Amino acid sequence: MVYAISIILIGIGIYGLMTQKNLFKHLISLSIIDTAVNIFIIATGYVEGGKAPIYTKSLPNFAIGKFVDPLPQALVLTAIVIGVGTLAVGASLLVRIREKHSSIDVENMKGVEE
Amino acid sequence: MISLLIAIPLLLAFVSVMWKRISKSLFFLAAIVNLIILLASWFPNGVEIHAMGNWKPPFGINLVLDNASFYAVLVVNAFFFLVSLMPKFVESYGTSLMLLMAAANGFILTGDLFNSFVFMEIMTITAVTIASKRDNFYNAFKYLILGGIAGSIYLLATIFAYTATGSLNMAHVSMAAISASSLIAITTLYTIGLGVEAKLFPLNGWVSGVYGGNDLAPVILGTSVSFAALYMVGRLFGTVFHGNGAEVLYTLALITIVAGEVAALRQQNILKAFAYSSVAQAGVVVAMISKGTAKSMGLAYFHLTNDAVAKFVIFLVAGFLVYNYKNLNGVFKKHKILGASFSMATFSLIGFPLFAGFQSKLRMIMALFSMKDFLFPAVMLLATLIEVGYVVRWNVRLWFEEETQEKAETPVVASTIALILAILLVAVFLKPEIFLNGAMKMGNALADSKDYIQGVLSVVKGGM
Amino acid sequence: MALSTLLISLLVTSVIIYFVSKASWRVGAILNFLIGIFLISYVFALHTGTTSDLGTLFGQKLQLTWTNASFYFSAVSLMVIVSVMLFAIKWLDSQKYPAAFNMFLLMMTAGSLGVFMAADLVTLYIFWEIAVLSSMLIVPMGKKESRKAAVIYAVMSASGTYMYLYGAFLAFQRYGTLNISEIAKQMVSDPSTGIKAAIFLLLASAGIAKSGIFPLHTWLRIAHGNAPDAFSAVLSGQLVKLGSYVLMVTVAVIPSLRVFANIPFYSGIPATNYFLIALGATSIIVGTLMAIKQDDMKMLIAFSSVANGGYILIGIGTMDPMGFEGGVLHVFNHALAAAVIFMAFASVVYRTHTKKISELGGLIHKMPITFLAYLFAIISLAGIPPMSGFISKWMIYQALVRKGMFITAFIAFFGSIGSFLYVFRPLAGVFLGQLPKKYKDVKEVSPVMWIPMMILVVISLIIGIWPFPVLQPIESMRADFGIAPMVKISDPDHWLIRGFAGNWNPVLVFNLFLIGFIIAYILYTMFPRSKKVDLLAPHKEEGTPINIYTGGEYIYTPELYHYNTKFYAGFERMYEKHPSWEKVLGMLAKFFHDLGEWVHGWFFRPSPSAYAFWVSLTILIVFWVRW
Amino acid sequence: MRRLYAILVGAGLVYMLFAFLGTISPYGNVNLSDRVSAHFLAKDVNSVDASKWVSGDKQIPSKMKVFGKKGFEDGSANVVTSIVVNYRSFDTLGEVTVLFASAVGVGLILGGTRRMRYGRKPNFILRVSTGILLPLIILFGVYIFVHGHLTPGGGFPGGTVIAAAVLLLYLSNEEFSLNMVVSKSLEGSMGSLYVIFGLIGLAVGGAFLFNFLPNGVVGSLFSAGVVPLVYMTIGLKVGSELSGVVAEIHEEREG
Repeated sequence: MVYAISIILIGIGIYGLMTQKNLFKHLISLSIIDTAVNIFIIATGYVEGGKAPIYTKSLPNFAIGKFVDPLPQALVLTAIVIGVGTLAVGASLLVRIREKHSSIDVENMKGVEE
Repeated sequence: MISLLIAIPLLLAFVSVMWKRISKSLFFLAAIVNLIILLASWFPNGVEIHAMGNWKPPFGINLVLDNASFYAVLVVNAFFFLVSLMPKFVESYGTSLMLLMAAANGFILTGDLFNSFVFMEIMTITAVTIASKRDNFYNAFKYLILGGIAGSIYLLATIFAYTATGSLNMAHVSMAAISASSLIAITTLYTIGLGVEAKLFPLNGWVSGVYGGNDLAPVILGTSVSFAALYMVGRLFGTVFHGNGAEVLYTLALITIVAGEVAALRQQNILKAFAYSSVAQAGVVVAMISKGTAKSMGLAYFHLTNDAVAKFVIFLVAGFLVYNYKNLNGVFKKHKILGASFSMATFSLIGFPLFAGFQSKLRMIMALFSMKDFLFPAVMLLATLIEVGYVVRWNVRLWFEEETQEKAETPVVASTIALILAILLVAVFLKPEIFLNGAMKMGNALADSKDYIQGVLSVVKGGM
Repeated sequence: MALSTLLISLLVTSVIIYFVSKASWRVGAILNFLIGIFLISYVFALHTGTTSDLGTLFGQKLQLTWTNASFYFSAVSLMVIVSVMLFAIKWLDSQKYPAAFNMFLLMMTAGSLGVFMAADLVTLYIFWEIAVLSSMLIVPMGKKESRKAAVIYAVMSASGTYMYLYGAFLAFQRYGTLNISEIAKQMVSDPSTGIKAAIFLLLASAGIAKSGIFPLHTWLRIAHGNAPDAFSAVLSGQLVKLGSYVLMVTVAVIPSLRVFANIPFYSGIPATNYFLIALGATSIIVGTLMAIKQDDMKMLIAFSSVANGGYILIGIGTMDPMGFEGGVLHVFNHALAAAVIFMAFASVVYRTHTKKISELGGLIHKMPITFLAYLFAIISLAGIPPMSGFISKWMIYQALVRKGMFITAFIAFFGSIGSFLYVFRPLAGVFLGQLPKKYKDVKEVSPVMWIPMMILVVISLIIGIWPFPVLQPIESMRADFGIAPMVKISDPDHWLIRGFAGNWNPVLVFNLFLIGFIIAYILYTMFPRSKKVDLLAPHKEEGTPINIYTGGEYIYTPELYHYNTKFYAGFERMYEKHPSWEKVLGMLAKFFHDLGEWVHGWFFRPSPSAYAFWVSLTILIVFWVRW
Repeated sequence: MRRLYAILVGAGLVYMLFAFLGTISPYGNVNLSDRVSAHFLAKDVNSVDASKWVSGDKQIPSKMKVFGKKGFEDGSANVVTSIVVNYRSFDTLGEVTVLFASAVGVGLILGGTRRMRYGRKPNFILRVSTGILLPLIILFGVYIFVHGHLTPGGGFPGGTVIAAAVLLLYLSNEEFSLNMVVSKSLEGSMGSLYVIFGLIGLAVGGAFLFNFLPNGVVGSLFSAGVVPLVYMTIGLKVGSELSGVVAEIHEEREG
């Protein structure tokens, strides 16, 4: 189910990229794809009945099957930050694109060289 | 030692934000220190690994220095060094360039799939930053989106590899028994994920805009970064996945060659024209890599080295011309040295005798014929024919047309570098061993996955 | 000095020449000429069989070797090149880039010599490309159109060259060697006809492109027509012969009669050779007809080079002892004639700054020596007896008739008659007729420029009278290639060339012509001369006619009444609406341009949406193919 | 038409990924002992024979008590943190670099000089509550990254929370603008510090990013070697970096 959701979200993101004419929506679509991939990664680490991989007083012991896979979570942490970086650069580019081409709509942009 | 290749540019990059004024000097320092480190550890002739934090593979992340990654890192750092010699060119992009250098080194050296994704993303973001120089925002944005999609797909592929093998280490993935369908899923996704950076058609829409948009981006992205990306193609499809999915790469690459050359033919912007030529050359290299033997891969990287050197000169000169002259007709009458180096580089691109490109092109064709591949040489020669058309047209236009504008100031350092590299191209024609030996070692290292696996996984403790 | 040392030092010297010429181009040109003289003496001193190594490529030795063929072609080439070098010492002062001209001319010389010396296919390719590259860089030094000409030249030449390269490596893949004679040996015993024919045709295509044989001939008009004037002499007289050399290598060095022994023969010639001969015949028709209608004198001779390339190909392609010798001899004749003609034109352009026939006229009074050189050269080119040009054509006809190839023979005769027409056009238009007023101060060119022309003319005349010094190397070449080695054609003891349908005694013929000429000259001096009326004489000032009328009108446009205008109008009208091959090739080029436009527009220019679409589509296709 | 194509291609893509799903184990049904992470959880990477492990001899760690014990190769109670900052610390260095690169990129792309005005005064509630909440938010951010090795959280969330405080300052006060010199030097020095930690590890332990401090008792505040230190530098770095980005976005160019 979680897999299905993430895959459909990827599809939605791609659909958004293909149909939208506003560049900011492209950025959002890209974010959706990023997020969907992150969900997918987390899902691959899920173990039926597993808990968050943090040793606490109530969960002091190590055992296979008791915790979910921590590695995908660590990867996602990195991936999220990368997504943020992309988003920040993209957004600042959009600010300048709007200044230079007077719009961020693909069809209304002026002075885009052929 | 090899971790310093990444640590030093990174450290200096961090320092340079506090001390903006000297960022160019720091960039130069980083480049020269890296070169010294590399020269000190000349071809390792084996597999040297550096386990990060002393966590042995396949558990921790490890850097791998074998002949392949050494040669790639050497070439990449050499180009960064050349760029760092031209402070006028770097402007305020010193920090970004240092980050790009660290990322390219990391991307090449890393032995971990996810880590390579991280470095690829750093490369993309810094490349976008560099691409946005001279207000080239829309094209940079397009690159960002395309790079983002590619990054996501690369990440998906990495996760599929992780679920299939239980680890992210390349050596482990390489030796693990992966089911055929799983392997298809992984390599298909990697083809697309790497295809964007490796400029495979039709995933390379960003190239013309980014390379054609300013003077710095093509010089560094068209040489170092594209070398790093194409190295990864060889590493993944040659070493890690044992040529699985090579036929797809081969087909895409052949289409890339033709598409790149015909697109270059009609270009009126010199930077874009040679950007497309760089697309086509990437196609040649990928097709050659996809043949999968040690020899073909070695020749692919030999060709890539020649092409990168030539492209460096071409983009350097073209970038200078485009941003100093409105009308390029006959400008070389005023800049004879730049013109001579440009012409030599372009002729090397075609593969005229007397220049390095001849050695690699002829050897590739010869090797392909001995592998009984008759299609690729035909495509390559057709592409060269188209290339002759536009290369000669540009040369004739830049040398012989009536000039219209006042002379701009000649960039002394840039023309010296261009001339030296052009002479290097002639030297490589006379003595191909200059590049060929390293490239062949690289090809052998890439094709020999057994050695790679053994070298990485047998080491218990991480060494220097 | 080993052959490889010679070539490499020539290449290095060419760069030095550039810097010398930068200081003083005249010194550079003189140095070039001296080097040329040295090369000629060197070439005559070499012994056949000398070899030298150039290096290795993939374990294949790259070798140079000196054969009879190398000697013959090198000697002819050097004759042309050295005379142009001498010519250039004065002529270069009208040029913009004398230093680069000197450098590339010497580089091209080295390249051409290398081609003739090459013992294997790759060496041949290397020097071939050097020659092409350096000549390609001289071409755009001319007027504005020459820039485009350089591009077309490069592309056409490259299209042939790359087919050749493909063929070379196909042969390498099959026979494991690049050495030409090794390949020739192995090809004879190879049973697979298809691949042999492919190799044969691919190798020949370089020659076809270079010597301007039919489907790839269009660059000659543009490149020869627009190149710097003196360089056209090298292009047409020498570089085109590189193509003939390659054709000779593919047809004769690789013994096509034995290699293709088991494919259909027509008139005793294998189908592959027959195909080449058909192309040659087409070139004769196209070249002749197109030459007749040219108004630009250089383009006219360029088309005549197409036709003459056809003669050479036909002669060699027959593989008949007579035809082969005729074809190879024609290389010599055409080289000298074309060189002299182009140098004569260069002299005319040097003085008048135009190459349009209709703008010239009457230069015989101003430039008599140039006229004389041109006259003798066209006599040779058209193949009229006492000059050497006749002998080679006569030999080719002999072979064609003996083989029973009557259509080809007819075309060859037709081309010969056509050549009278086209060589006469510049003669009448440039040198005879009225002298336009603006050229009344034109002077003869300096001796530095006319001496080389006259030397070549004299050589051509001498060979016309006594052809045996040239025929003998050709005969030993023919013996090398094993084309009926027992048959002796030249017979200097009896002053005869022995054909199958009669013999030719050049000395006798010359004497007859000499007597005829003397009689004609006596008659000429005895009778009163014609009176000259200047078409423009009554004009007080330019453009205001006073007392010349036609149909009751003043003549406002005297140039239309100049007899040069529409010289062969009646004849040209017969094939006015001919299909144009240039247009076909232009369409091909446009197709690639449009394809590029399309690729750029669909894949590179659009918004990120399209990128996403292409990425997704690519994944899907890959998935569909692989899953 | 465009939408139709998009739907078709999107559906094809989804179909493809579903087809690929068949190659991986079903959701929730993962055997951790096949994966490297089992040993990250058990903190016994050093005792595993890697060559045997890769060739299929999975040495499944036995059940044992971890929390409150001493002497493990890695001392953080939060296993995700131990992976992020210790086992795969190099990834995190890369991650920091990505953020740094994008901050540099934003600075280069926007390159403003003057504080942007909203053109509208912030209301009373915002102004007053900012004053009350600000220290708490910053304190919370610091708490998150200081306890990164014990609880969910760490340098990145902590830094982001701190940056949120700066954003709040920007929103509530039109006159406020971040001192870029301070934020840049904090960013640069913290980034350098991370690399220097790595280099110290290289000098002490012979490997870049080696954990050169004692691990202590799993679950206590002063444990896990360099992890808390690294997370602190990361927290400060991310905080100053994102604040810098917020500041850059609030700046506009003259003219």
